[in-house]
Amino acid sequence: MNAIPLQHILLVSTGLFFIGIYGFLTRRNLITMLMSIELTLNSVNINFVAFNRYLYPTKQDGLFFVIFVISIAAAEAAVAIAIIINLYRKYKTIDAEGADTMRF
Amino acid sequence: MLSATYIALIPLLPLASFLLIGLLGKRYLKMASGPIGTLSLLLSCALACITAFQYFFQAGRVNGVFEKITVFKFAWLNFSPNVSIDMGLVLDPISVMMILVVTLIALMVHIYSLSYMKGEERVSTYFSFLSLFTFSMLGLVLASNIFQMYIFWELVGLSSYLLIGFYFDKPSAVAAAKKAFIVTRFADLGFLIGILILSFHAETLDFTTLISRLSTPGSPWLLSISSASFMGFSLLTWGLVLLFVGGAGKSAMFPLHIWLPDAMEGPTPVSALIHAATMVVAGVFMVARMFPVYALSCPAALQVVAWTGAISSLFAALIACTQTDIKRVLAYSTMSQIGYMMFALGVSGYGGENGLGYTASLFHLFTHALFKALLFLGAGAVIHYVHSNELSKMGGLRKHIPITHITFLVACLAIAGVPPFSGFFSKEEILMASYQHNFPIYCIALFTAGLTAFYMFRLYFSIFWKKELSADSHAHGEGGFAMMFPLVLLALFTLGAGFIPFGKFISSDGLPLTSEVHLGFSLIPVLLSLCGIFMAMAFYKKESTLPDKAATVLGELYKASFNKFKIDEVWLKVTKGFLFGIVGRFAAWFDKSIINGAIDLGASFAEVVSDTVRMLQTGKVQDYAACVLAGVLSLCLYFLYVWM
Amino acid sequence: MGTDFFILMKSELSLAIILFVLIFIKVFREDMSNASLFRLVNILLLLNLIVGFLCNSKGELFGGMFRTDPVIGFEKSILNLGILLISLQSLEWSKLQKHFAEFYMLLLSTLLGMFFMMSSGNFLMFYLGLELSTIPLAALSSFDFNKMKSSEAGMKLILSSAFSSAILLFGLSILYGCTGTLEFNALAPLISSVDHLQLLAFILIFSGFAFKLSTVPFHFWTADVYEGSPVAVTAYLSVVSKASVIFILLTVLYTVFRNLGAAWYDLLAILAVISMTFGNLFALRQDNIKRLLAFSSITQAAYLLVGITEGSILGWSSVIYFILIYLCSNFALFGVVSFVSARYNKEMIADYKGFYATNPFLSWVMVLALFSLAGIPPTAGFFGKLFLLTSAATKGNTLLIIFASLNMVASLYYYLRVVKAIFIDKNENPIEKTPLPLSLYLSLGVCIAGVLMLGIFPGVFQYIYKLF
Amino acid sequence: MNSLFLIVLWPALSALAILLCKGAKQVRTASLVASAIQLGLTLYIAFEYYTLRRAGDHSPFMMQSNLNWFPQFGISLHMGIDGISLAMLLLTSVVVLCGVLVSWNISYLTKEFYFLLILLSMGAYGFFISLDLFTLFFFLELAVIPKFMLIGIWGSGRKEYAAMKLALMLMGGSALILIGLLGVYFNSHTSGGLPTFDLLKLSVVHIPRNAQHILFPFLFLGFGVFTAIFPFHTWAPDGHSSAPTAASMFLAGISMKLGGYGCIRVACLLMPEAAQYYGPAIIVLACIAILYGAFATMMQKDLKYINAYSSVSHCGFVLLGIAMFTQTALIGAVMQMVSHGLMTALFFAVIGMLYERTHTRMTADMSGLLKIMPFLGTVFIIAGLCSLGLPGLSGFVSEMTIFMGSWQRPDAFHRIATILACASIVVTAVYILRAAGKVLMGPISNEHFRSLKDAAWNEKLASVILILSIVLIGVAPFLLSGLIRPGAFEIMKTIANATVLN
Repeated sequence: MNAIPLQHILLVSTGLFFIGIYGFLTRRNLITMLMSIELTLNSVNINFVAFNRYLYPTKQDGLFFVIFVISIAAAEAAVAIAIIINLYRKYKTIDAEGADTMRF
Repeated sequence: MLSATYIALIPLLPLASFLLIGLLGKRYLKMASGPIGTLSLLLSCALACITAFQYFFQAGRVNGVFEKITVFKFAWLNFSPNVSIDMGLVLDPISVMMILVVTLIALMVHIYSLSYMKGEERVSTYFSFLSLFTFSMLGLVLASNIFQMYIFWELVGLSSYLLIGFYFDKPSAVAAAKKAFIVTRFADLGFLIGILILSFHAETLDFTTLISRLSTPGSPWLLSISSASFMGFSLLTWGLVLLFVGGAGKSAMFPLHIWLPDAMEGPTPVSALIHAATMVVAGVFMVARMFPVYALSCPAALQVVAWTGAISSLFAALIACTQTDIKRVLAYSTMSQIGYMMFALGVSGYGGENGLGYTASLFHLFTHALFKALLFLGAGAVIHYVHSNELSKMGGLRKHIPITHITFLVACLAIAGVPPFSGFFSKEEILMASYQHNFPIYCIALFTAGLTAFYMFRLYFSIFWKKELSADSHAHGEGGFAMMFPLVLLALFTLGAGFIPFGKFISSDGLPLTSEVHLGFSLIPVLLSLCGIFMAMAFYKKESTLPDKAATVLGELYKASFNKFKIDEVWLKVTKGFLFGIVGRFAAWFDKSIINGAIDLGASFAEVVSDTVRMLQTGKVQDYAACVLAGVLSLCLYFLYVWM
Repeated sequence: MGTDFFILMKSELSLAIILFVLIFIKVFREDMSNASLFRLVNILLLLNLIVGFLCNSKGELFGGMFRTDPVIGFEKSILNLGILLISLQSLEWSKLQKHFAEFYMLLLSTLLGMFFMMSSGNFLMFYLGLELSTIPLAALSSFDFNKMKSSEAGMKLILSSAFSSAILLFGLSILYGCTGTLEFNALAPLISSVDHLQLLAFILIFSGFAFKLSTVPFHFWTADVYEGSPVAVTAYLSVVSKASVIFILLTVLYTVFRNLGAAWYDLLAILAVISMTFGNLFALRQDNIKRLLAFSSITQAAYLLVGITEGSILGWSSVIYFILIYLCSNFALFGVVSFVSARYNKEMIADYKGFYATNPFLSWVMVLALFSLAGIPPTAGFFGKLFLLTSAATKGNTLLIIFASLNMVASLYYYLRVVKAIFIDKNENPIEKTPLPLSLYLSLGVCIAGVLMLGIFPGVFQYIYKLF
Repeated sequence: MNSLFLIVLWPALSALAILLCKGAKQVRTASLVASAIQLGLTLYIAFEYYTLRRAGDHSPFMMQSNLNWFPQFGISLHMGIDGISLAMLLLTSVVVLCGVLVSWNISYLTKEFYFLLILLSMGAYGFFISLDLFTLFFFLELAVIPKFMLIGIWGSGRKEYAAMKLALMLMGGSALILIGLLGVYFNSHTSGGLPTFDLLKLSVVHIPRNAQHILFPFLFLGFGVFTAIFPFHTWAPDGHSSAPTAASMFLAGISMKLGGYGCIRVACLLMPEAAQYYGPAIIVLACIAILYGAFATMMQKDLKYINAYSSVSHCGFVLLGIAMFTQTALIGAVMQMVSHGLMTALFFAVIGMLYERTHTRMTADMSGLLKIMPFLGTVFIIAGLCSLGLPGLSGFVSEMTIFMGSWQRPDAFHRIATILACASIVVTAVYILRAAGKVLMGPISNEHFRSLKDAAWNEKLASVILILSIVLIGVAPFLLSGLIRPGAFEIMKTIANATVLN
């Protein structure tokens, strides 16, 4: 089972993290931005589980943390989508560039 | 001797009358201000005479010298333990003589002004300023401390400013007053720096200690001051020359004389008192007070005094010959006579026979005060009668104003140096002193004596002879008793003053000095003055074209002397052109644009930066996230590399 | 468990009770008018404030997850005072709202999240508290349904906070990887300044804090969210949310990252200087008063960072003291701004021209608050700012002090611009004379009393100092 | 709670009382009574100080009261006075009383005007008697709000620009002071005990040399900004000329003295070595200020600008006196502060009165006013003569003390500086007489000036009070110099034994 060394997993999770951030920065659509945020949160979960499993098998702190992260991510996504829908009703667009009336 | 309070009363009485009239004059004592001023002057003049009499005759000599009596002294403002300004009164021969002259002339002027200024609306302020002037002049004369003299020196300058600018609704009077104050103020700057230099090295401000420390040859203070040098001259020379600059400013010597002719804007009695008898001789008095230091320790400074005096007397005499305004002629003649006193001091040595110059100078100061005041008051009477200063409007007045005519003639004879009159004796002693010590100055003095006779009698003949004036145009008479009494009294004094044995009272080292008249020696000056008088008679007794022909012959010299050798214009160019024009305007411009500009630039720079920085807030969420990411990355880079 | 559970968790419990009362009203007493609801909630909040002051004691619960001591107790009562003042000021605004109860529910839930975050002993509890306090805030900031700006503000807040909490979590995971535990006390000895990875984790975690504190590189969301959201929420955001993050940052830095002292001292100094300067530069040319106050809150937060750099009790107590003063002056200002914007819908500085002519009391309140923010005596702001700088001075970092003092001058400029508008400029149609409701008088009175009294009378500072 | 504390408390109480009374009339009488009682209080304290000194108590600071304010930071309400601060107190109370008298016909928001004026004076009183750096800084900053408001609301001309510039530059100055204070606070740590703000403890602690060399410029320039030192003086002309009369009297009369007093009490007492080191630099700045200020005044057309620039030049004398570091020069500097405070207050008062009547401050528009308003004319002349240093008035006495004091430094640099300073008395005479000649004398240019009436009772009273105090100092300077001498001696002692060290 320990065939896959920890570094590979960490590589995957960091890669996933930066993909999420790249998605957040470039995608024009608010919903897809939300999805890329979920990606980053999942990469963090992978991190936690990997560390817990490989380095500190005796304790389960990492696992508890992952459970809470998942639940909070869900709550956050729900509220975010509600706000985006509200935004859509006013701006008639969910383009991230569109909602910049307040600047300078 | 009189007790200290009576002597202190001499200066304090005019002060009291100044305060009384000054504060209450306008509303309550309008008419009474003249009599109050004159009364207080009368009292202080009487006290002065008593003190003089007791000082010279009853107190008498102590081991051959009239010793200095310090009436009282209290510390006014102390700078460091031994250097402090203390107010005090000191009696010594020259100061007693001066209080006599000042109080006498002031009394005469007060009486004269009673009627001269009768119609004037601001007569109370006039009399209060006159009393202020007398108080500060007496204070100056009796000063025991060099700084106290400087203090009263400035007060004298102030009162002359106020009196010159008395008719302040005339712009010319205002400008003249301003000019007088600024020129004397400029000279007082030299006086102040001179005081600083001398007092620092002599570690005292008190006259007696200062003079004794700087004149006894071996004293450590003298060594320290003469050893220190600045740009080639020893500090002692610098100090004394700067003191003399202060004196030259006040006595209108050559470069700093430009304010005296303009000072004639003031009322004539003022010119009689201030610009003839008292204030202008303050410079001579100061040099006389510091004479031991000048003579014993620093002959170089004495040379400066001598030559400035000589140049000024010749220069002023030349200008006086061509002026048309009678008060300006008298002003230039005052300047010339003070030049006489200055170079008399300049040529004099110290002690015994070669101290003749010192006694001659003060004797001439005494006599000159009398007859010059008489000349001015006479001129005042003439102006009062003719209502104009210009010579062309006068002529043939001997029948209209006989008393003024006689007294004016007496004064002219005195100033020309004709024998029986007082002017002859004092001028003869000056010529004797300059003949013994400095021949070139003697020649200048002789030539100026001739010129003086010429321009005085030019004045005399133009006013009283020349052409018949139509009688009816001037209905009113010569002026009340109050105007005539001072003229007559002063004329009597001019007659008698010559015979006072001045050497017995005042001499450079205090020991009595007997001076007799050498008939042979004084022949030349008398002849010169007589020929000056005859030339003037020939030119001006009757309407004649001679003066115009002489003017064309002299041509260039005449024109130059007529517009006062353009010294005024030079000074104007220096101050208005350079100081105000370039430096002042540059400073104002520099302040407004550069420094103010810098501050405003800073503010606008901040605004420009804040405008550019605001552009960062683009309003787009993704830009914000990008900036957050950039922030985190830069922090990581900084900490992982730079900080580690 | 038993009695100490109730004593230790008393502030959280009282909040929970108020929340339930609200839910009960929402469900069963639909017909209750906003005004009567307003009165009821204020009374409850007052009780909550009083409870906060009672028997603060030291203790731990849930195995170190929740810990509290008198200092944290006092910090919580400061936030209780803040919430009371906000609700007192929001009467005028409440008249326009249909769902006024929801407003309170969301507000109190964010406060509950902050209490959990402040008294957390473990990064898990910290993260839970942080998210519980930010997500309802996003909902709150888009509470003005009829305004476009409000929903935009909500969107920006939720997305930025999600992004930064992602970064925070990434840092936490790395920290967990290096040390294996998330317990504050357990973590402290394990951390050393040699290990690069721990340093990277610290920076990422700190950026999460910095986002909430809106220090400069992370502050971009602040201006738009403050401008967009309703004034009560802006006030809440600018003071209460910042205060709670500062309090937990203090505990985290002084307990967990104590060994990295040299690192976070420099980090805080640099960030403080940058955010002061940029905060002032942003604020110099603002015309909208809410945006101006946003940037002024960034600068005030920077001064707090200066205070934190000094690691002793003196620094901690002067930070708490400054937050109390900042609370009073900011709420005084926001009280007036919320009343005027709710009644006349005017938010530009130019609208405040000639304000003194019509209502002097409000102008004096605003001017005193502005001078307290600028740090000019006799207001308490002077003492607050100076104590922060004095405590930083004991560390001897002259460069930081030079920047801090010069920035005080720059900040004075834009405060004076508002004062100039109120007192000096003339205006043909100024804001009319309006009678004020009693609740607004009450809250402004408390704030102005705080602004004037806190400085001159040393009692409060002594009290805070003795808590340690 | 001795009488010194009352000096600060009384203005606070009277300010509150003013807020409570209704109607302009009541406000005016209340503030007049308050400032008169304040003057009485200061005279009583002077009397008490004098009897204590006479009874042989030669401790440097008298009537001390020390109650701790924030002990954790070493901040205490430490109050005490010596000769110098007493002279300043007397000056402040006289100028404030005359300020209240002169602004009798302020009709717009009178209550706020007097409230801010009394608050301003409270700042000055507190500043002069506090011996703790923090309380000193507190009172110094207390005056920022009133200054801004007074100029901004009741000012004239470009008042917003002037008020903003003044507030920012003075705040910049106090920021520099703050940096200096905190530096001193940090270095006071070396005394082993808790770092402290207390002035007396700090003067004993020897701050290390290199720290002094860094901190002294901050402190001195900070206080220099208040005394309009050369590069930072631009706030003075704009600020003074836009301020209402009472405010410009206070600004020029007292708030410039805060800087001078601060330089002496804080900069020179705490950091003697650095003071000696930077002495020549300060002298250069002071000389520039004196001559540059004087020359710039010549070109000014507006009366208030003339007086503002001449205040810059006169405050240059104060800095010159301080930077010479001889006892006489220091006494001269303090006397110059007192005398300049009185004379510039008188000058601004007269200019204000003229402005109220003729509604113009341009010298070109006015001429021949002496005939129409003799009382105001004479007061104008007296103020002018005092500022050009006429004997018998206070200007002369202080300037001569400074010249004598600075001449005691024998080397060429100090001598040239003194001569340059002396040269300024001529330039001052030029612009004063020009202004007086243009405004007062000459024919009456504007016909309807004839109908202007002379000074009212309150203006007369204010001018008489100021003139009496100027003449008192001018005629009997030994009173003032005797008062200041012990204080100056203390400061010179610390500076002297500093020279021994380097």
